[in-house]
Amino acid sequence: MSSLVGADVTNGNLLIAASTIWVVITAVLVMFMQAGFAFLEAGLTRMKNAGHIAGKNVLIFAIASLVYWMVGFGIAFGDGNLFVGTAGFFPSVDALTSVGKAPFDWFSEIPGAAGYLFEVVFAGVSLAIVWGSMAERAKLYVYVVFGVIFTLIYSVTSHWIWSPHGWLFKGSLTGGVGMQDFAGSTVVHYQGALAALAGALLLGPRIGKFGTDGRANPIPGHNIPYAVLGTIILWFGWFGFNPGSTLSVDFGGFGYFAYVATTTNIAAAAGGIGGFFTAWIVLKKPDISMMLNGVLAALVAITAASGFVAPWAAVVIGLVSGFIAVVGVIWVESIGIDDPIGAVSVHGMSGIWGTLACGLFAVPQLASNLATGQGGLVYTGSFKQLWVQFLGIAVVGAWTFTTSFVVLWVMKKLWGIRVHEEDEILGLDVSEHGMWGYPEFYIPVPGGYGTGTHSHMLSGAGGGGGASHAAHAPTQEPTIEG
Amino acid sequence: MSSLVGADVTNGNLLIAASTIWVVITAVLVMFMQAGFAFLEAGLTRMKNAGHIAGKNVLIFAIASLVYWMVGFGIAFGDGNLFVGTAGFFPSVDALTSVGKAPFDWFSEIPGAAGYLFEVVFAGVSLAIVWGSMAERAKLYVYVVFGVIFTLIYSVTSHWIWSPHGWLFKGSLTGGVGMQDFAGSTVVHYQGALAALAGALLLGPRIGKFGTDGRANPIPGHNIPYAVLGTIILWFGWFGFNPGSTLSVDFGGFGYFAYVATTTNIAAAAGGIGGFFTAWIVLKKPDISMMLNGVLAALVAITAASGFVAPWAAVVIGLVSGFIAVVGVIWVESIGIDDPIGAVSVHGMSGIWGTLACGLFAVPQLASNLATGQGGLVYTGSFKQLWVQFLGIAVVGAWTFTTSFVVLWVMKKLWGIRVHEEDEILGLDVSEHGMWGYPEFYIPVPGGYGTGTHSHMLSGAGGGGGASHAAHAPTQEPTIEG
Amino acid sequence: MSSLVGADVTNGNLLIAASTIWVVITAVLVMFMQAGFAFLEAGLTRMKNAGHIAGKNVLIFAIASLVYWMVGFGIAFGDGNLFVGTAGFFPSVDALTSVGKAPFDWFSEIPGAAGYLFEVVFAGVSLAIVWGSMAERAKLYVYVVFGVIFTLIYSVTSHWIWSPHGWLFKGSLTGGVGMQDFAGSTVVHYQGALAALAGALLLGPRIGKFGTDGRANPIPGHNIPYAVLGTIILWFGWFGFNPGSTLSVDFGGFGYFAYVATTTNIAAAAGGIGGFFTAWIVLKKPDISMMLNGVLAALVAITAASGFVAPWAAVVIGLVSGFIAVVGVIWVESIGIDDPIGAVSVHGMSGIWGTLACGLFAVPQLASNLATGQGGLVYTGSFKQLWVQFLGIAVVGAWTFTTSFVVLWVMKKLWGIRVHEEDEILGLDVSEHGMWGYPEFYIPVPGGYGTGTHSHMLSGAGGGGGASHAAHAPTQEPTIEG
Amino acid sequence: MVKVEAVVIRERIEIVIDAVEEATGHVGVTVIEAVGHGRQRGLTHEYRGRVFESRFLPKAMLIFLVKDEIADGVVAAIRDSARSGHVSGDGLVWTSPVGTVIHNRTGSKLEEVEPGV
Amino acid sequence: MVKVEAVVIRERIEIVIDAVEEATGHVGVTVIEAVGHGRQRGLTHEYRGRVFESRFLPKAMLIFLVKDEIADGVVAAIRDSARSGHVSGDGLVWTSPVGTVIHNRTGSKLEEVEPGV
Amino acid sequence: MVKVEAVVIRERIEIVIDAVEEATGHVGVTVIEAVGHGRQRGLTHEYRGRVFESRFLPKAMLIFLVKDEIADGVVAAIRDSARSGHVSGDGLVWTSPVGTVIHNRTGSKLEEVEPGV
Ligand SMILES: Nc1ncnc2c1ncn2[C@@H]1O[C@H](COP(=O)(O)OP(=O)(O)O)[C@@H](O)[C@H]1O
Ligand SMILES: Nc1ncnc2c1ncn2[C@@H]1O[C@H](COP(=O)(O)OP(=O)(O)O)[C@@H](O)[C@H]1O
Ligand SMILES: Nc1ncnc2c1ncn2[C@@H]1O[C@H](COP(=O)(O)OP(=O)(O)O)[C@@H](O)[C@H]1O
Repeated sequence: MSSLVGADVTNGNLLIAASTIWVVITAVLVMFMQAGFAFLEAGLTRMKNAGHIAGKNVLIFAIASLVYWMVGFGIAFGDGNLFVGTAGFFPSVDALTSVGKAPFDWFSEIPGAAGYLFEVVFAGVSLAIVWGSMAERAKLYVYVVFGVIFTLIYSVTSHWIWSPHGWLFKGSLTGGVGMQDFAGSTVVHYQGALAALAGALLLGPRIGKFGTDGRANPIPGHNIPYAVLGTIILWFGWFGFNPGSTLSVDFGGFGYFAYVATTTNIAAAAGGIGGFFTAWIVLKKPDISMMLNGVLAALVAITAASGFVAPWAAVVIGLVSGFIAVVGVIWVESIGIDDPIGAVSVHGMSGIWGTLACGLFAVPQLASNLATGQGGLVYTGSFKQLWVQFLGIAVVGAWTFTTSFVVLWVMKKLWGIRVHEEDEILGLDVSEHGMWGYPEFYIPVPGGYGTGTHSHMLSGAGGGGGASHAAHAPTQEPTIEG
Repeated sequence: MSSLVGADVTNGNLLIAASTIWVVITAVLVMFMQAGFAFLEAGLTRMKNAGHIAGKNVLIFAIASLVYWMVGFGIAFGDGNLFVGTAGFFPSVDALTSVGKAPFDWFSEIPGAAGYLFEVVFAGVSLAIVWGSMAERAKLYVYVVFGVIFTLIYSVTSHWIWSPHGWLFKGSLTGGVGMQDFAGSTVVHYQGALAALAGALLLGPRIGKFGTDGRANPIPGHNIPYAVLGTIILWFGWFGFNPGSTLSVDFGGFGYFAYVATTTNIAAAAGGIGGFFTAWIVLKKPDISMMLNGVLAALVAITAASGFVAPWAAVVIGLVSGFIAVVGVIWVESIGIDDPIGAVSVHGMSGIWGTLACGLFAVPQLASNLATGQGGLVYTGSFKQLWVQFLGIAVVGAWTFTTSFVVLWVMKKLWGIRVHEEDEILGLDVSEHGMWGYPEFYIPVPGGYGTGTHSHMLSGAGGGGGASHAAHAPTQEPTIEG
Repeated sequence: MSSLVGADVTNGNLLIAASTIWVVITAVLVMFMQAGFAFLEAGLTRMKNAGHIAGKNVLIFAIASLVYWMVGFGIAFGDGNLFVGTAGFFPSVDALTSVGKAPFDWFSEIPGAAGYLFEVVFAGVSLAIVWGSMAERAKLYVYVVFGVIFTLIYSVTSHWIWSPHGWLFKGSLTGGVGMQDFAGSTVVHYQGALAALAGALLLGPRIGKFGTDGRANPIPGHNIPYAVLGTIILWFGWFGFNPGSTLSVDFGGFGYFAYVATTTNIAAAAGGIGGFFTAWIVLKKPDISMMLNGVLAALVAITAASGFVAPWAAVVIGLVSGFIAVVGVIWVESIGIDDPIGAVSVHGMSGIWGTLACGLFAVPQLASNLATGQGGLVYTGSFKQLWVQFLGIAVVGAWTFTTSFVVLWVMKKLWGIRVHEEDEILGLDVSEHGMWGYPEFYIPVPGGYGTGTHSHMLSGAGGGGGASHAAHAPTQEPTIEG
Repeated sequence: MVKVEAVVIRERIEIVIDAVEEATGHVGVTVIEAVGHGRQRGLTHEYRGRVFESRFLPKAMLIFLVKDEIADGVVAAIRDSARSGHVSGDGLVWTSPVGTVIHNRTGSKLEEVEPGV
Repeated sequence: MVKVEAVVIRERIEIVIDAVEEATGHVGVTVIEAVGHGRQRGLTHEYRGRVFESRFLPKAMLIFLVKDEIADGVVAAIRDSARSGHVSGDGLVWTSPVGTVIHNRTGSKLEEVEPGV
Repeated sequence: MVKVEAVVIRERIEIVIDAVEEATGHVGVTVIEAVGHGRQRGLTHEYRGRVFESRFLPKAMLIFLVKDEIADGVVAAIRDSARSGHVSGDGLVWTSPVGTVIHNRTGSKLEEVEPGV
């Protein structure tokens, strides 16, 4: 073998190879989170919308993938100013295959393509979050149009916090102390939740969600096993989300990403336990969907903190998140907002909690290893990092909520964003897509049309020109009788 | 640590380690595509066949795995002549653990075992495609027998195109210009579709598919969320399929596989958009299953091209594939072929498109980096590569369709390949396997038999010898009362 | 690039990076097996318990994750004596980020965190197995309490066999010949099955499982596609389970893990074929769930053997496992034990078979490469290794079954471990969690409550304070009318 | 007693049952999922290139066994509460004669079983 | 009016409804999924080692409320079109008396509602 | 003939059918899934913070078309076998008159079809 090893098998190239393996694989895990969202959301909504809700995840990820290639990646990570990237649009073969070169020199140990891939799946996750709160009543075109626009809003924010040129990254307003958001509690989750909130407010609640006396009604989802599958897929994918955010195999130390994976897992576990027992105590029943929300809220919270905190802090972050998920869902509903999946509490409140938790619990040594911000309150006694985190939340909150709200408001005025009442009652599967998600529950015998003369066939693209046969005889034509 | 580092930790060995990680992980992602096919196919067919259709993917992957270990891998990648590998059957521990040694010297940076693993999952995918067009009516034994035979047919073709000894790889008839099929638009997808077409023709359409006047009827599948899950799993798995086909971490350059992953993702996204809007425009409704088919068709097409083309070309390839998927499905039906999942258009037509697209769009520099063929028409103005691609399609089409057709035709004559009419109406779950895929939809209370005297029990392997109890009293015996 | 390569990019650090990638990724694959168990088990049980059964996998993995971080990992892999680890409890940032240092010096090429992650997912799998036999009748608290205790029991055993300090690892009683259990046929699967058996015995069979005459009744599960999905996910995850157990990229040789993956795949395939044909011959029908059990039984058996045996032996191990799965399920039922998922036969009997198979088929060269035990009977003619394997099984059987039985027995006496009869009939979804797993099958219109005055609302945490509206008018408040 | 059967749209199930109880005090109903076809146009479907009409729409069938004297009141309550205000599809209500109605648990005639039993 | 109820195999649903309309012009039916047990042998099942017979086979129940004068025609049309030509399992059709049939949307008697309303 | 309809808890389906056959020899039944609401309290549910009562519990509806002379026996067999011994929810059984019952396969009246046909 050794004779085959070319001169280019240097340690530098091996480092690129290992880092690229790591980043591509973790990107792929994050991409799979779309299946998690699809099944979590489909499971927690009604049967009549199941195909639509699951299917829209494919649609929005497709949209995000193209928009992000065209301009999003450049806005977010291309070289530029404090507020926006100004290079790297429609990246070419060269920009994507070279390592550590402008306009994507930030990615110093992986090719630009690996950077694109890792970052686009994050944009896709943020976009997936948006629709949780808008489920079961938004028009289909809204997914397309707002999907494009939100991808751009998102890219700007991620430039601020994650690009080396971004003002929150640099700590331009905070004496050089940068914001800590390891994998995006703020960038990805909180942002998604802000748009989700804007959407839920502008859409209004689903028909029947609030009674004639204004009190909230339960609208149970249709498939708890789907929600469980979705949650486990998301947990699985989060092992790409957080640990992959090292963007190399040596950021924080060789193999440090394993530590990030560990805090992630511990927090998620604590979140599940927290949600489970909070529900059991507060609601008298250990509601499975609340336990799942607890897991997800904890994963959201540890996202910012996973590289910065000690295991014990991961446990605290997780437990508190489990609590937040449960009471947050109840509180959001109590103020009259209809959020079918709980995106506002799980991704929004818990995203805020996780971002602030860095300011509380960041281990000084880890912050310094990662060269991002400084130690948190409990170690340093200083409120500095907490203030930076708070500032980031406030600014992102203002930016993303405002832009999302305005865009959706304009769309509402111009074209409407909510389906007609009868379509909502009938369900979006059949009204938007022409077919039930579970046809056999509504059409007694699918394909039971085959024996007549198609009086029910309104038209058909193409038709088959076979001759007429005796009525009621099943037809099996053409069979090659070889 | 450094004191622990043995002398064998050379750069050559680290290259093997990294390449083996990469190839094994991507192989595993491809293996998971079986779940994708299982759920895509089960979702797009009827409830009465769901267990059978999902379950057969486990069966056929098991068959492919054994046959490929026994002879397929040797035929495909063992050293041999222009047409077939003649070594490496029943590979031993040695053949599988050594790197870059005969008979599998082609795999120069990974052990033979990694080669087996990566290639067997591809054979499994090709075989999975076959059954999409034969769904809901083929006899169970056909899966077993044709599964074995198709694995052999497939192995021969992959020798031609992927083995360094193969005549299409070498460009024996084309002045040394080899065929470009990076990850198998032709080898895997088109081949599977050819056998699928042969099967659909010989089986004939499902009962009720074509009316007494010969026009086609819709036979909706039973679970669109399943189809969505299947599609996302396939997209996920495709990140193994294409990028893993570098078979090392340095083919095309260190980390070049990330670029392959990026073209794959962009094409898939464009395919989803293409399918979505084609359906919306042509069919008036944005049919979810058509959007899913668009994604898959694009993934099929970019499979050949992913290493060779620029991002813009990936967008074009994807959009066109989305269009092909939709009109292909309609056209296939219009000529009287019943292809429940759309395998002929998604894997066949789009496989052809992707293979030809290399001849159009291959970037000369990338072709030369990969040492396979040359630049495509739009860059070089030369039809050479397009001709090579066309030749490959023609030859593989002739070989695989003919052999598949003949084998299935002989089986049809000898034993029949289609279930009896009443079994087809009842569904294959209960007729072939003895149990519904969703028992509770057909048996009012499963396990509601437990209180009587088993007049319904026809027999039972084993039985439990407890004493008789008062009638109608639930029995909970034996409980250890410790 | 090369100018960017720091001095720390040594071969030693690259080895750590590659090994850590490998171990983290495979750990993540194993974590995903929880989704596999959730869907296998939910699919093979009844609709009324589906949410509970799927959801409990999230709960128990959360429990295992926390307990294992607190004490389990220290007990299992912390430095200690022959029987138990006595260091490494509540591991800190340091213990988790350093490589090859006490108390986790055993993990010489990966950080402690990677060790934790890889081992905790194994504990989670063992715990998941337990509940298969206890499904559809155990009280919810049992999952919590026994989950904690079993994690401890498990950790002790894994110290014996996998820690370099453990007495079975060292072969303290067998002249230094250590037990071969590459990835845990005994440690993970057989142990889980032992607790499962204890649970099944103490719970007694489900209502209706055995008729008034004592004969067994079938209680079909509700969703065969779920069971298929679960099985493919498990097969997929097993590519983490076995190959990841090299714990580095060079154990057994650089890239040797690819060989382990290959024996795993071949055995699984043979198991599927074995189960399929055994069912077809013995039961007259190729029962899909039995084929799935065959795959899983083979994966269980090859777990111990995957690093030690030749491909032909993997085929034999798999075929025999497929046979064991089918006849084991029937036999367990015939002696009056109700094991809904077949855990006792699939994980228990096949776990024993796989462990013993090492003693039969271990290739001397591979055993010596792995520095564990020696060659098996067929190669050496010596019964030595077989005896060591047998001893391990006997001791683990005694320890795990006894402790599990005693703990569950005490719980039964103190608080009861089985739900009330009416709760079991109604189903655990609604009785334990307050909501059906598939609400729309039982509540005609979920959310159909929204138009009245909530006479059905017993209480609600929070309520929304909107004003009263005309009766029967759907309310959509508050909508921001911007 | 009299059997009152009704086919209504599913969203009206709760409202109809409430209305019956409010109007007549009657408690006791059996609900069955159904699909129906009537004057109301079915749904235009599209599936993989085929555009077709399914005549069936989701409905529910309600069965009330009621005392003779309240039968008319039950029918009227259903008729009025089933009306959704939409253009079509509100279904039917009708009565049928029945023989003795037996209450399985007590073995008595249903009309003799006290509400609180 | 008369209530005509039929139990038929599911594949025949559309054919039976078409036949009724063709023969009598009647439109209006409610369809319910059912399983049935009759002269027809059930299915032999196998599940994890147990071989047993389920007596139940999938059927559909159709309910037609029709005018008295076409009742016989409806029954005849169902009887003939429900016949599948298979050896068994084609089910039953029967009539029952009903009281007034009310059309919920209009509140009128069903027989007085014009088809196009 | 007479139509005997019963609403029973789902776990009793097989037992009731067996009891009818044993007591009267009658074979032939159609089973429909239903949910019911009666004297029995519904279930307290909890979903994402809302605690509420669903009045509906799973039941099955059984339809037997039987010869006049065995109708009473069928009703009695159902009544007794449907009783679960639990505190509530065992449902009802009642009879209704029917016109001619036609056996689709043979086209004859049902009572004239020989069991073994
Ligand atoms: N003649 C009938 N027999 C049985 N069911 C009927 C009949 N007419 C209507 N229905 C049921 O009532 C439902 C609503 O009837 P439809 O005629 O659509 O109401 P509308 O006149 O308000 O549009 C139908 O879907 C069907 O279930
Ligand atoms: N006496 C009966 N009461 C109620 N339903 C019946 C009765 N007899 C038959 N059925 C229904 O009709 C279906 C077909 O009846 P079956 O006797 O199997 O028909 P065939 O005589 O054509 O084989 C049964 O599955 C059942 O649903
Ligand atoms: N008056 C009625 N009309 C229609 N169905 C009824 C009526 N009363 C009871 N039922 C049905 O019978 C089931 C059991 O009745 P219930 O009153 O709960 O029985 P029990 O008195 O034994 O508690 C109900 O769920 C419902 O399906």
